[in-house]
Amino acid sequence: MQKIGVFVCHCGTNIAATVDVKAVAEALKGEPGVVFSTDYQYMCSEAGQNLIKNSIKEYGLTGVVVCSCSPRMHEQTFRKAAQSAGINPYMVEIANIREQCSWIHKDIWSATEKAIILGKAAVAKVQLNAPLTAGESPVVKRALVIGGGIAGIQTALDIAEAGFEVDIVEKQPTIGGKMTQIDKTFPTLDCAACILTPKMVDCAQNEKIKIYSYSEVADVKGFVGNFTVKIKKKARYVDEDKCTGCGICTEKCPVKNVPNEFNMGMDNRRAIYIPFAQAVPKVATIDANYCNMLKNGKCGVCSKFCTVGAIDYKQQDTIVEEKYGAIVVATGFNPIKLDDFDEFAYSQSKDVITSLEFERLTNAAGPTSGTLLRPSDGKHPHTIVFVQCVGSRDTSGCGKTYCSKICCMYTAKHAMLTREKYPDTDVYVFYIDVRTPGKNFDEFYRRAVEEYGVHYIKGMVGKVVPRSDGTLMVQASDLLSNEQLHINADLVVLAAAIEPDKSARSLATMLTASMDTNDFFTEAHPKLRPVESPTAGIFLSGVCQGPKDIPETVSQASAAAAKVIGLLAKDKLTCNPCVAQANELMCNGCSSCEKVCPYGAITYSDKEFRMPDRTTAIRRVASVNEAVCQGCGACTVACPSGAMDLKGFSNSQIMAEVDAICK
Amino acid sequence: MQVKETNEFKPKIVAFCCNWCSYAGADLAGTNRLQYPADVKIIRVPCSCRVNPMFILRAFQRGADGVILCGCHPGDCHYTTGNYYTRRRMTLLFSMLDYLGIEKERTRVEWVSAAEGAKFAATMNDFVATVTKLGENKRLEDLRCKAK
Amino acid sequence: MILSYYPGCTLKTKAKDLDRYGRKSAEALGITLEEIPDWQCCGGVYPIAKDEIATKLSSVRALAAAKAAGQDLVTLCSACHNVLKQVNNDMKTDEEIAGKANRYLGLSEEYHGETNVIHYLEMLRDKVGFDKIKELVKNPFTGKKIGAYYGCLLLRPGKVLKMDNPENPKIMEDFIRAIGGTPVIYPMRNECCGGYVTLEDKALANKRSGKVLENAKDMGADMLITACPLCLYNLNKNTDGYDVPVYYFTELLAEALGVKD
Amino acid sequence: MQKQDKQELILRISGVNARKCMRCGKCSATCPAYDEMEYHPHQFVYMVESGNIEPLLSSDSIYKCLTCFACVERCPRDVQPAKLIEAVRLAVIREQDKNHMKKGDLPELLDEDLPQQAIVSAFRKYTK
Repeated sequence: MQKIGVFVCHCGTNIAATVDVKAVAEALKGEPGVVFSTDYQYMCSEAGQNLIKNSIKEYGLTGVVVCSCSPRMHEQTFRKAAQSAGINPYMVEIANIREQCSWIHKDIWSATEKAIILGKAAVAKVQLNAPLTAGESPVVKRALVIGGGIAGIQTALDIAEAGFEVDIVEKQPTIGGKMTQIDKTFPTLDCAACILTPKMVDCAQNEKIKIYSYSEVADVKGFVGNFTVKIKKKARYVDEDKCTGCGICTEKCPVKNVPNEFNMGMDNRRAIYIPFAQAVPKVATIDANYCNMLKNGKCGVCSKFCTVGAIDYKQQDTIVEEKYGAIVVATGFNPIKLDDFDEFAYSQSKDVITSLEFERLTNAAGPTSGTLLRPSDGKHPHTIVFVQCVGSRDTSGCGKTYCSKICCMYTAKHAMLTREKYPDTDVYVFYIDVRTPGKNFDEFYRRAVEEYGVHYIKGMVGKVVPRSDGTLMVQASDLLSNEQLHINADLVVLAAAIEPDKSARSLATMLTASMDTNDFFTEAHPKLRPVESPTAGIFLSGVCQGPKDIPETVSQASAAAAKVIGLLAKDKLTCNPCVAQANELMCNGCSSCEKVCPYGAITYSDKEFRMPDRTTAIRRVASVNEAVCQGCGACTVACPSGAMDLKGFSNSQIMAEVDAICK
Repeated sequence: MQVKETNEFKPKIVAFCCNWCSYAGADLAGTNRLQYPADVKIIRVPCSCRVNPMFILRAFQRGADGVILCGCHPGDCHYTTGNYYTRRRMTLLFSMLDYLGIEKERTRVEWVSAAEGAKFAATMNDFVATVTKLGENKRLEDLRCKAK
Repeated sequence: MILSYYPGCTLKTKAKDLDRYGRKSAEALGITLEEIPDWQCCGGVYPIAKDEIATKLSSVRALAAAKAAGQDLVTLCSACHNVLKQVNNDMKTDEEIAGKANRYLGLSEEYHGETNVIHYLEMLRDKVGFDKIKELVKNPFTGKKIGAYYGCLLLRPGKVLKMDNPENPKIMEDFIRAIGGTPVIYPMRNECCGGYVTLEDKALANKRSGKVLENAKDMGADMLITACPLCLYNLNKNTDGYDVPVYYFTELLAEALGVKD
Repeated sequence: MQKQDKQELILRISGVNARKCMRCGKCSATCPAYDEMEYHPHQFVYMVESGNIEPLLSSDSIYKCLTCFACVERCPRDVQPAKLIEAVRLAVIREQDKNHMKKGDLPELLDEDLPQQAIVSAFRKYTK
């Protein structure tokens, strides 16, 4: 039996005006276990806390009930007071007789009666409280960033800046991501490469940052503060340490017909290649699907020309295992495939292109060296039609239900740049809505219309008909003039919806991080914890969490870094002690709890048990990782044998409260 | 302390509120001084999914006239998916209770966010009125528990 | 292989060629088409409205007959194909329509969309295989530039008919390759010819067919093939100046297989 | 019939939820009979949604729709405008003596190549 002290607070007149506090203190005296009961004007004041501390010592209390304001207000205060008086802080329970009693009832009699019942319920619960100790787990002071686009780069740089080690895993041969393919950035029109490549170089030169390029995450184990990650370094058949990036191999390689993904397949590269001049690391990679030497052992040209002997045709995939305290997901996006939108003739005409392809056509490092030329015949287009929302806001099943957010702005950028560089070109933009919420965004769009004379037409394109003379007949609606238009265009640019990178889903499974129906990672709280996954220790950066432009991505990347730094700065993590606990003797190994756990905190293992007849038996039983469990209690209800219980909110405690209320 | 007429029926109502949304919503109702009957007594749980059907059966066994569960709105659960479990479990439990003679109106699941103090008060007012109309719950009540 | 066959009214009258060559070719490909007994006209257009029951019944009868025979139901006319597939889908997915239709018909066994309806082209693709047809071709259309005209009834609504990608189909192009021809892909191949509106608005049909022919000609087609008697009619009526003859695809198939009389 | 009843009738016959429309105009952009129509597919959707049915009932546009389903196939919101147009047409021709085509009109329209399919289709579309 506990020795319980009850402390009823007046809260000035906040409680005392509608609850007869003395009557409450008096009534609770008779409850089982209560050895002391009193009231006081302000229990949270220094004097009030001292009253609790002194009473604990004087009466040898083992449990404390404070009838006061909401536990959300002062539970911590009273727990600390109790702890300083030498009892376990989790032996304190609060009866909320202010927010949930005195403030909402006018009638003293019924308010007092209710306050007594709430007090009794708290006493009944405290009877069954057990001292809890918050566990601690060490923090590995190293972070992993998955994805080396602008989001991952910014996060890594910020974490390194704070003095922590950070690794970037990038599946492509170089870091940089989609931003390397972009020509200019809205709304300021500065060149993407000019602002991105210095950051890439910073990553390479920062001794706190290690880049695993051409690598993928293969396995993740562990929990916040202590993840063990297996990284697969794909064979690039070139020794990264020896290769100087001179590029001679990429000039001599006889296989010249490999579609160049960096230029969206609009030109070719060799079988051994460096994606682009500013690649980081600047190391060649052999594409095993095309290399003659790797396919049939006949060639070896690159190896002959390499002056440092970096080529290694026998290289194998290797697995590296590393430990991390925090993981940042920055897996980014891709434009959707346009197979289901062939009314726009994307697969029927080379001159129907996506916006990302348009970026390459206007980029100085692109296939046309920055001159805007039609992919089909290399001529200047004189009429260009931009189509917005191709596959965005689409509930028909062909596209994505969400707004891709970036298309309105980049289309305005494309239209404006085209008109600036080629004033003789007619530019049409078909839009459903123009969405420009961002600093200087609407001004930018209006400039495209007002200063550059881009024709913005409210309506949609319904059909694109390529013709033998190379023109594209664009059939569209103009909703404001209520006309069907037929425009003879030379180039049609489709603003394809963006979707999370395909690797995200398998990664989410490895990380036990949750995703929405569109495969975007969900955040711990949509407003207040936007850069954290609900899974502790996993953080989100960039488009993997939802469509966003570069400024937003960079701010989120830095925010994620700040959260990581906050975590890594700790030597140890204090865990919430109110976590689930499995009674191994009752567990029947059914896995029901494991299935409902949103955090993957429950694992099963075979354990040896002494049976009553002195034999031993091996049974499969659940155990809860206290560092991962967040204490929701879903498992306690799912457990068919009643083996799972939640500390601090145990079955018996809650039922004791129910009994007290229903008495 | 003044003595009150106790002829009129006062239902016993147990409300389970999740710590993150609904308990905070109840606090907000208090902060805004929004009235609802004193018959409602709240038990704080970490998540609505912590509520074992056993607790609800226990409440009716001990003479509760109504039980209400409040959690975060679907999609807003602090633990991501807890309230979905609640929704499914309670749908099943309530239809079973209905079969046992505990009217569907005596049990309820409501989503109340931390910002919905007014909704919390309105929900409780409505629930108390509904249960009051139904009168005392005779089913499942175990008189042996009452005698103590 | 024996399959149930629904010819439809037009194939018994104005489009006898479509039917005749279709049957002959099937025979040459080792497929027996069994005409279902006492079939009635499907009505030409699918009754879209939710509350149209009576107009769907003739299709349901045909579908139920195929079910009784335990065979897939082949159609050749685009319109019949469209109507039968859509009605079948209703019977499968719309309980209200299926319930009413079944009560009305009082069949010995209720019908709920069990029959698999396929178009003749799907039969060629999925039951015979274009590769096999290629082997059996005796008179290939080598060097012929042939445009496939799908029209609307073969492909739309794509989610119900599930024949091919409704915006970039290839089944007829693959067919053309199988009989040795060179397919000409032109984007207007899945746009409407004017359909039944030709009856009262010749100008509209003329305009629509003209657009199709213009585009086909422009992209280099020497001839067009179609599976629809109405498309054939509309296009043929409006070939003036384009000089692109239009044929039933079965006629070309029969010729390629060497069974065209 | 009241304005609202008419709207409900059209929505019921068609089974279309006009509220899903996001006003992109792709239906009208893709419509092959656009120039022949007084009211265009997107207007059908909007006018039915706002209950403005009367002008549609008396417009010739309802006989111009080819039911080619291009608008249905390409609508990004799965609104299915062609079904709405069909429903409006049915609302007209289901009334007594409102058949759009009389049997007597027919001989004049026929020619010897015209397939039966066209005639049965037209009857289904224009008469009750």
